[in-house]
Formats: sequence, C-alpha cells, structure tokens
Amino acid sequence: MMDLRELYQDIILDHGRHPRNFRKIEHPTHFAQGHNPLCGDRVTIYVTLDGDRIADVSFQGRGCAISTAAASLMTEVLKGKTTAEARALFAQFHARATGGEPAADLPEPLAEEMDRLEPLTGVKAYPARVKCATLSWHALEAALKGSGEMVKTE
Amino acid sequence: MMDLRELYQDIILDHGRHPRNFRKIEHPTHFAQGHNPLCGDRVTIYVTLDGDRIADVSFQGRGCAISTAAASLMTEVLKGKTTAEARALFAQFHARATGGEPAADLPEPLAEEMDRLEPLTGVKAYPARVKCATLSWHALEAALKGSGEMVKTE
Amino acid sequence: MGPASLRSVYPGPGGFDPKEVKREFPIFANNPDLVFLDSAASAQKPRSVIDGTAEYYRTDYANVHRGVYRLSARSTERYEEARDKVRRFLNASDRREIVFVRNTTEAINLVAQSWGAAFLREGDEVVISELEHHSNIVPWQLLRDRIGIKLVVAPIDATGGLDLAAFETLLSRRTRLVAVTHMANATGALVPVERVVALAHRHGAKVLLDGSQAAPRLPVDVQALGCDFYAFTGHKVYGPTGIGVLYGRFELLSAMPPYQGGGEMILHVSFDKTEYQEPPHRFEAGTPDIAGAIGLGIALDFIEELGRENIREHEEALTGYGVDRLAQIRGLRLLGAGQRRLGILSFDLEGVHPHDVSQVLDQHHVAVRAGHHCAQPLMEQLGLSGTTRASLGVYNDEADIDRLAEALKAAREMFLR
Amino acid sequence: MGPASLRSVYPGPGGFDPKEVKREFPIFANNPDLVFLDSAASAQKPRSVIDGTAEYYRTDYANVHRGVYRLSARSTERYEEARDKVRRFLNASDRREIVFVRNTTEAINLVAQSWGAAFLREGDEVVISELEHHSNIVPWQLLRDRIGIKLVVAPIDATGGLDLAAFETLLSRRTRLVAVTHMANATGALVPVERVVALAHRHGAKVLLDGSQAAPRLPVDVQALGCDFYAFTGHKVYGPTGIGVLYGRFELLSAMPPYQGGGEMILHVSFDKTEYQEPPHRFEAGTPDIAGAIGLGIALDFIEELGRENIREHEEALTGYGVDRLAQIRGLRLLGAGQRRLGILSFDLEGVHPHDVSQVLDQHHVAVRAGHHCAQPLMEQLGLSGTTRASLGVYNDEADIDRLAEALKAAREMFLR
Ligand SMILES: Cc1ncc(COP(=O)(O)O)c(C=O)c1O
Ligand SMILES: Cc1ncc(COP(=O)(O)O)c(C=O)c1O
Repeated sequence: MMDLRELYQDIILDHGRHPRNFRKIEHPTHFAQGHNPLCGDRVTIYVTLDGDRIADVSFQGRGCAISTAAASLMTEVLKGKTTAEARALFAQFHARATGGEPAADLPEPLAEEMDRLEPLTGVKAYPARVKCATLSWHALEAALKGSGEMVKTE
Repeated sequence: MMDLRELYQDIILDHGRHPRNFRKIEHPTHFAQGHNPLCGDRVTIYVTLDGDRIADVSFQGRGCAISTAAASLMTEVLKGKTTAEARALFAQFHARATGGEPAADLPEPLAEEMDRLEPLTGVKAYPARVKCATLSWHALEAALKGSGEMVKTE
Repeated sequence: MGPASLRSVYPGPGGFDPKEVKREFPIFANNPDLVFLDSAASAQKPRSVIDGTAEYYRTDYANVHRGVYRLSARSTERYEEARDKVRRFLNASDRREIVFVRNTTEAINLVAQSWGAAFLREGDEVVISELEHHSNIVPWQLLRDRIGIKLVVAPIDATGGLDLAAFETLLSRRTRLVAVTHMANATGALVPVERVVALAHRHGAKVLLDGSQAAPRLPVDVQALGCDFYAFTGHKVYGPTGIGVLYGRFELLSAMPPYQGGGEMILHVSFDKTEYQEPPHRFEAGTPDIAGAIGLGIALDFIEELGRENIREHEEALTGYGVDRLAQIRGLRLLGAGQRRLGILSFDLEGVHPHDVSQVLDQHHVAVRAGHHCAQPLMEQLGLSGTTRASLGVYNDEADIDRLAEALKAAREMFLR
Repeated sequence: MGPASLRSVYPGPGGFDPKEVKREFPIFANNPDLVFLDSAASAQKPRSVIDGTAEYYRTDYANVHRGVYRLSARSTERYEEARDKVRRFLNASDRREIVFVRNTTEAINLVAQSWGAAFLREGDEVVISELEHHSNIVPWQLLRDRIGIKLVVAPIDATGGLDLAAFETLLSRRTRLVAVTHMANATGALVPVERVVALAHRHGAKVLLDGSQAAPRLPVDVQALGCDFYAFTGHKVYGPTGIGVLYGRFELLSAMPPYQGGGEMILHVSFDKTEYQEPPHRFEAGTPDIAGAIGLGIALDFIEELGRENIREHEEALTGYGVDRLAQIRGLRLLGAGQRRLGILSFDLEGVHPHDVSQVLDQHHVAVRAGHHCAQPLMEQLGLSGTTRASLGVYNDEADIDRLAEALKAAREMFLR
C-alpha cells in the first residue's frame, strides 16, 4: 500500500477542485456520455473537430476528485491534437494506469503531454479507481466514433 | 449402526422373496398407486370393501425387499379388519417405523397384529428406508379415501 | 469461549461485549487494524461458521436426498436440520415453507417468475417503494416486460421514511402484490411493515418483505408480521455466501409452478409429462448448496446465542452514538430515515465525493461503502449520485465509530483545504 | 505433501498413486473404513479446497465489485481470478464467456429461460437424447409449456450409446438447439460430442453440452469441441457445493436478455428503464457465491496439478479393472455404454433390488448409489426401475473395487439363498 498522497497528488487535488474546461459546448461536432456503474457517476464530453484536429474539447458531470481531474487534464492535453494523437495518448495512458506495458514509445511532443498525465497513473495501485481515471477517455473515444452515444468504462 | 440382520429379519426376507396376496383384484371397490420418488418404485394396492370391512386386499408392483415385505405383511394383517382398524394400525406402525411415540395403546386383537409388523420397524435406524416400509400403507390410505389416485410417501 | 458465555460475563449495551464477540471473527486477528463498517454489504463470519462448514466437508460430506448409505443419510439430515433452524429463526409454522436459494435476489426473482408469471395478468399492479434495493426493482421490471404488469412506486416522505398515507392511496383492487423492504439498505430506514401488511391485505394483495437488512438486526416473526413471502440472504446474517432463504406461506408455495427444472425437484419424469415434488423441494432444482445451508444454520445458532433482542439493543445504542458523533462533523449531512433507523449511517460530506471519502477512510483502515448502494432510484430522488455508508455488525463498538469520525475529519481536511 | 509431488514420486496407472491422493481428502481419515464409490453423485473435497475456502473467509472476505476499500478489492480480485481459472480449465478464449451459477441445473435453466425464451418460437425444435439427466430434460419441458417448442429425443442404440445415425435423421431446419450430455451419468457412456457438434452445426443448430460427468474426468476444450454452451457443476470436480459454471460463446451471451434481475447485473436502474451489464455480470444477479467460486478455482488447481490426462488414464484403467471384476459376479449385468465408458459402473444384480444391494454394501462401508440416477426416461427405456451404480474418483484404487465385489457377493448370498 503506497501513501495516499501518491494517488491524490497536488495537481489532482487542484484539478479536482477547480476543473478546467468544465462547460458545455453548445454545438459540438461530437459528444458522448460516460457512465461509471460502480458509483453511478456520469460525465459528458464535448468535442469540436476542425478536420482531423481537436479545436475544442470540454466536459461536464459529477465525479470524484480522480475522475474530475482526469477529465480536466485530458481536455487540457488534447486541445489542438489530431484524433490519431488523442488515440495514441489514450493507449499509452490506459496501459500505464492499469499497470500494463505501454505499447510503443510516443513521439517527443506527445511524450511530454504524457508526462502531464503521469500523476493520474497512481490509480494502478487501486484497481477500483482505474475506472475513475479512464472514464472521460472512454467517453471521448465513443464521442469520436459515433455521436451522442452512452459508454461505460470497461 | 445395528446389525443388518435386524433390518432384514428372516420374516422380511421370506415375504420379500415370496410375497403373499401379490395379485390384481379385477373389480376392486378401491385402489391406488404409490410411488417412491427416491427409487422410482411403484406399488398398486387393490381393496374390496364389504361395508366397512376389508373383504380382500392385494398388491402388485416392483419394489425392494423391504417394500415388498411391507406390502405383503400389510395385506395379511388387514384382511377382515374394518377401515378404522386399518387406520389405527397404520398410525401405530408409522409412529414406530419413524422412531416416534405411538399415539395410544391398541386394543388386544390389533396389538397382536402389530406384533406381526414389528420386524419392519427396524427401518427406523435407516431414515432413507422408512419410505420403503410405509409406501404400501400410504397407498392403502389413498385407496380408501378416493379411488385410483396416485400418492407418494411423505 | 463461545458467544453464549460472553453474554453472561460481559454485559454490554446489548447484553454482550462487542470486543469479546470480535474475537470470534478471525478476520480481525488477521487484519488487526481493520475497522469494518460495511456489514450491510456483507457481514464477516464467526469462527463457528467457518470451522463448522469445513468440518462438515471433512466428516459428513455426500450428496443429499438420494443416497441409501450412511454418509448420504447424515448429510441429508444435516441439510434438513438447517431448514428447521431457519424455520425457527423466522418462526414459520411449517418447515416446508422454507426454500433454500442463492441469495435475496434469487428469492425475489423466484416469486416474480413463478408466482408472478402464473398468477398475475396484464394490468395487475405490483407496488414497491422508493426505498428498494435493485433486487426488489429489477425482477418486477423483467416481469412487467414479460407479461405487462404495472409497477407502482410508493414515495418516501420528507423525513426519508415510507410515506404511509401516499402508500395507502396507491392500493386498489388492481393491487396484487406489495413488495417492500423491511429496512432500507441505503439509509437504514425501518419500514412499518405491520401497517403495510394490514393495508395490503385489506385490499386483497399479497405481501413480500425483503428482509436482507432486517434479518441480521431484529427478531423476525413471519406469523406475527402476517406477510406472505419473506426473503433474506445468508451472507448478511454472518453466514456463507451462496445461500439465501425464501419463506412462503405453504398454501401459496404449493400452488406455484416450478421455477427451475432438474434433479431433486421432480416426482417422476418422462419425456411427455413430469410430476413435481411438493414444496420446498419443487423449488430446489439440482444439487443444493448443502454446505452453504449447513453454514447458514450455524450462523443462525450464533445469532440466537447472542440473542436477537440483544443484537437489536446493541445496534440501537451504537447507531445512536454514531448519529451524535457524526453530527459533530462539519459539512456532514446524514440521510433521513423517517421515524427510526438501525445499524446504518448513510451520509454526504459536503464537497467531497463518496469515492474519495471512502478512499481516505480505507487509508485509515476504516472500511465503508461508497456509491449508490444498489438503490439508484432512491439516490436520484434524493438528488445525489451516491453517499458514503457506514454500517454496523455485532463486532463493532464505540471505538470503531470514533475511528470513523477521525478519518472523516482527515478526509475533509485533505479535500477542503 | 501436495499432489504435484505425488505425481512424480508414485507413478501409478494415471501417473499418480491414488493411495497418496486419498490422504489429501480428510473424509477418509475421519471414516477410515469408507470405500467411496459415489463420486458421480458428488465428489469428496481435498484439504486444499476445504482449508483454502476457510482461509479466504479468515483473511480476505468482503463483498465484491462495489467496494473501494482494500478488503473488497482483494475479494474481487480473488473472485475474478477464479473466473480466469475456469476459463483456462475449459480453454475458453475470453473470460467474459464464464458465468458463475449454482450448478449444472441452473446453467441449463439459464440457457432455456434466457436464450431459449428470447430466440426460440413455437414449433422450433430442441433435440436432446435418451441419455439425459433430468436437469437436461425438465428445463426444456418447462420451456415447451411456456412457448411451445417441440422436444425431440434422440434414441440410444442396442449397445447403450447414442445412436448417431438416428440422431442425424432427427436434425432439420427446425432444429435450433441440440442439448446433450458429454457423458451419461447413469451408465458412463461417452457421447461422441465432436460428431454431434459437427452434425448440429451443419443444420444451423446451436449446441449445449452437459459436462457434469465429463469435466471431472477428461480434458475439456470448448474451442476444440466447437460447442456453443458448456455446463458443469463444482461439487463433482472436487469443489464446494453451490457453485457451477455456464460457458457460452461471447457473441451468444451478449445477445441474451437477463435471467434474474437485481444487484451486480445492472449498469443503471430507474423505475422506467434499466440498462444491463455486459456478460458475464449480466447473468450474475445479486451477491454471488464468492467463496464457492474461489473454492472451485482451488479445486481446478488440484485437478490440473494431478494432470487431466493422468486422471483420465487412472479412471480408464480402474474402469477396465472394475468391468472385469464385476463380470465374475453371477447374475450381475453391467449396463451397456456404447463404444466407451468412463468412471461409472451401473448394473443390475438379478433378483436383488438396487436399494437392498446398496444397503448391504453400506454395511460393508461401500458407498454406492441405487435408483434411477435422475435418468428415469433412460431407466424406463431399459426396462428397469433403477440400477446400482458405482462411480470412481481420483482417490479410488483396485482395492476399492475388490471391496465392492466382495460386498456384492454378500448381498447376493443374503437375498438369493
Ligand atoms: C449428467 C448430469 N447432468 C446434470 C447433473 C446435475 O448436476 P447438479 O445437481 O449439480 O445441477 C448431473 C449430476 O447430478 C449429471 O450427472
Ligand atoms: C435491502 C436489500 N435487498 C436485497 C439485497 C440483495 O442481497 P443479495 O445480493 O444477497 O441478493 C440487499 C443487499 O445487497 C439489500 O440490502
């Protein structure tokens, strides 16, 4: 058992209390709702794509410190990225958050963004909380696939 | 655990091998089939009542030594008895075969008949076999109540 | 030292000393810092249940009901003796009214799928309440989708108890069944079930009570309650997982069609026609959880030895202490539970998500539950996505509540600095 | 000494010495004279299963899936790890294809009530065989009574095996499911299930195999078999009572509606509409038999350590010995089992009722089963009301068969003097 402060690092507590991009986009090109059956929390992700690039991304919903911080950091990191880059980041983040092997090295600029997500990978020591950290990413993935769909974490 | 010869006394082995009144009555006033779900065995009891008196009683069916001997002895004991006497005997026999307290003393002639049934009460040490010893009695009871019914042991 | 002697030597608020009782539960020796406040989800098991079940496998194990040999006869005897213990525990009048199932959930599904599908018609109404666990909601929704019954939901009042007046107005000639909880698992609210039964019966409706939370905490007497069905689950009465009980009045059970088909539940099978056993065997298809039933019987012995009135007093005293202690924590709002609550403290800590609360509590070795407690409709009605819930067992004492309160303060500090 | 080492130190006919294996089963230490020949009804439990389950309750117990705290996380991990063990045991490709149920009987009822009621229509045909246990007959009769499917029964041939030619003629476009046993519990007949699957699939029918008797005796590979559903029961694979397994291909399971409603199986509940979890959780309503699943996992470890090919060889050798030994007993007629039989010797002793046979055997401490073995239609087909059945486990050896033969002679003498 590690110290709880490794799970709740300051950056997480900060984003948990003061989430960034916590707003609705009125006319998103894509959106989806994510649902965590463990606690009943829901998060909605809004995306505006400009071609293949994420021009704007935001979220709304109720969640714990981890899931709120995860959504907040995700929106910060993704703005301006291509959908392919977003997927690569999620793959890497998912692997690290579940204690798995990251598939491949990320190219340099993405690797830096991954560093920003690093504090969230503390959940790997708390299996019940992995869902909290990945919920918004799953919702994003669903948003980019279809539109207006409901997803839950795996 | 008592010696098996207390369960399979000579009189039981004898009646098991050579059952008495093992035949069908062509035009019985009453009959019923008994069924032991444990082994799938069935026994049919035929009765001819003359007023309230059992003029004739017989049985047919497949069964183990205990159930065959029980049916055979029952038919021997019941011939000429009234239905009330038959019920009193069954109550007494049932109580003793299950290791319970006999309800009341039987009047002298019935008490003698009960002595003839005594060897069958060895089943009380073998709970799974109580049904074998009482099946034909349950069928008799059903026969006297209605006609042509199917019963199983409790 | 067994629980019987504990009672006389250490009279506590419930006539026994929870510290002594705790020694009967090996989990605490193996997790010395553990403050276990999640008994409403599942209770820990006393030594007698764990060891007694193991001993059964070591000495008497064989399949039941069909064997002539001694081991099988012994096994059958012990299984049926467990049924007698359950009969006494509920004060049912007839052992044939006790059906062994997996858990409360299965008990309720059995009633819905057997009694419900056979005796209810499109448009018939089943009344439940806003306090129900998913297990007493979803089976009725499945039945609604299958045969078109109407599901009517009785509301709670402002204090969080069942609104009896509103409940009464929902009853009519169309009401065929009232299925409500004896005690709400999300809030600890005790439901006035005697009144519910009287009102329902006045309208000719049958009554099913979900006793999951009440059975471990109160004396239960199904004859005095007058209910038609009563369900509870073994793992919450300090028994093993995998075993639960449906009580049903014999007259009802014997009119009900089978629920699952297979071995044990038949009288005679042919490809054309099959005859079924009488209750309870008709409803126990296949090899039952023999060891589970025996373990449940041992758990009920344990409860009876402590004394059910004693347990209620113990939980009442400790619940009162908990209510007072939590009232001192800033920003903590205890969920309402109507006139009476027992053994459950469900709360919202302002500004801190239940998940985060329980994570910090876990760091302090305090185990509580966070979330919707399988009562999402109630949570939505209360405007919450979930709560943090601390629930009591016979092994808890005031020190556990103190540890809870300390840990809650730490959580508040961490997230609300 | 654990079973792994037994195998290397005492290579017997099955690569292990049953006398050594027997020491792993406490029942024999507590009943020193016992010759247990009723494993087809239920197997005895090794020390590792009994102690491992008790240890779980002592150290890691808590409810699963919903707790944030460590104990609950540990419990969930162990429960889901048991699912992985079952996946490997059956060589399923995906852990989500493994549903925990109470026993084989429930597994088959689940398929009938969920898949059957949702996807079959009046007039659709389900093909079973004359070899089936009641558990693979009655669920289909209940479904027939509910929605009007037709139940088609494939006959046995003169040798007692499934008549494959006759079976083939029964298949048609109307055949939607073939549900047959992998091995007949009343006779030990092995069914050529690879052929059955191929023929059924050629007609577009799904296949359910009842693996109750095969799972403890043979390596089972559901991918190689190609079946759509496979069911087995924990208590016959040396595991606890109360737990069983339904394997279903993921594509089928994910299209199937829920079977029971309640906690654990839902994504979101409101009074109007409820969303269900994916398989397997959709089919595991309520608190599962957590300890049962963990105990089953330990039992499968035990089997794998002995080696499944070794077990098959052991049972084949001992079955052969038993066939020869029983052939020497006058008036004894062994029931036919087609091309191959495994682990089960079912016989008629001329002039002596099976009940009386097994009673005398019990006096000689030989435990066997007497009766219809929940296969009444087969018994009727064979013109018998029942048989005496001796069945083998990993702890049996030739001495047990010798004791059986001696006791049978005594029975003959007693009743046929
Ligand atoms: C072939 C077969 N099918 C089904 C069953 C039923 O198993 P259970 O009683 O565990 O459901 C058995 C055993 O009794 C069996 O041998
Ligand atoms: C009130 C109530 N009903 C039903 C249940 C379901 O019990 P189980 O999961 O054992 O079926 C529970 C517990 O989870 C409960 O608290």
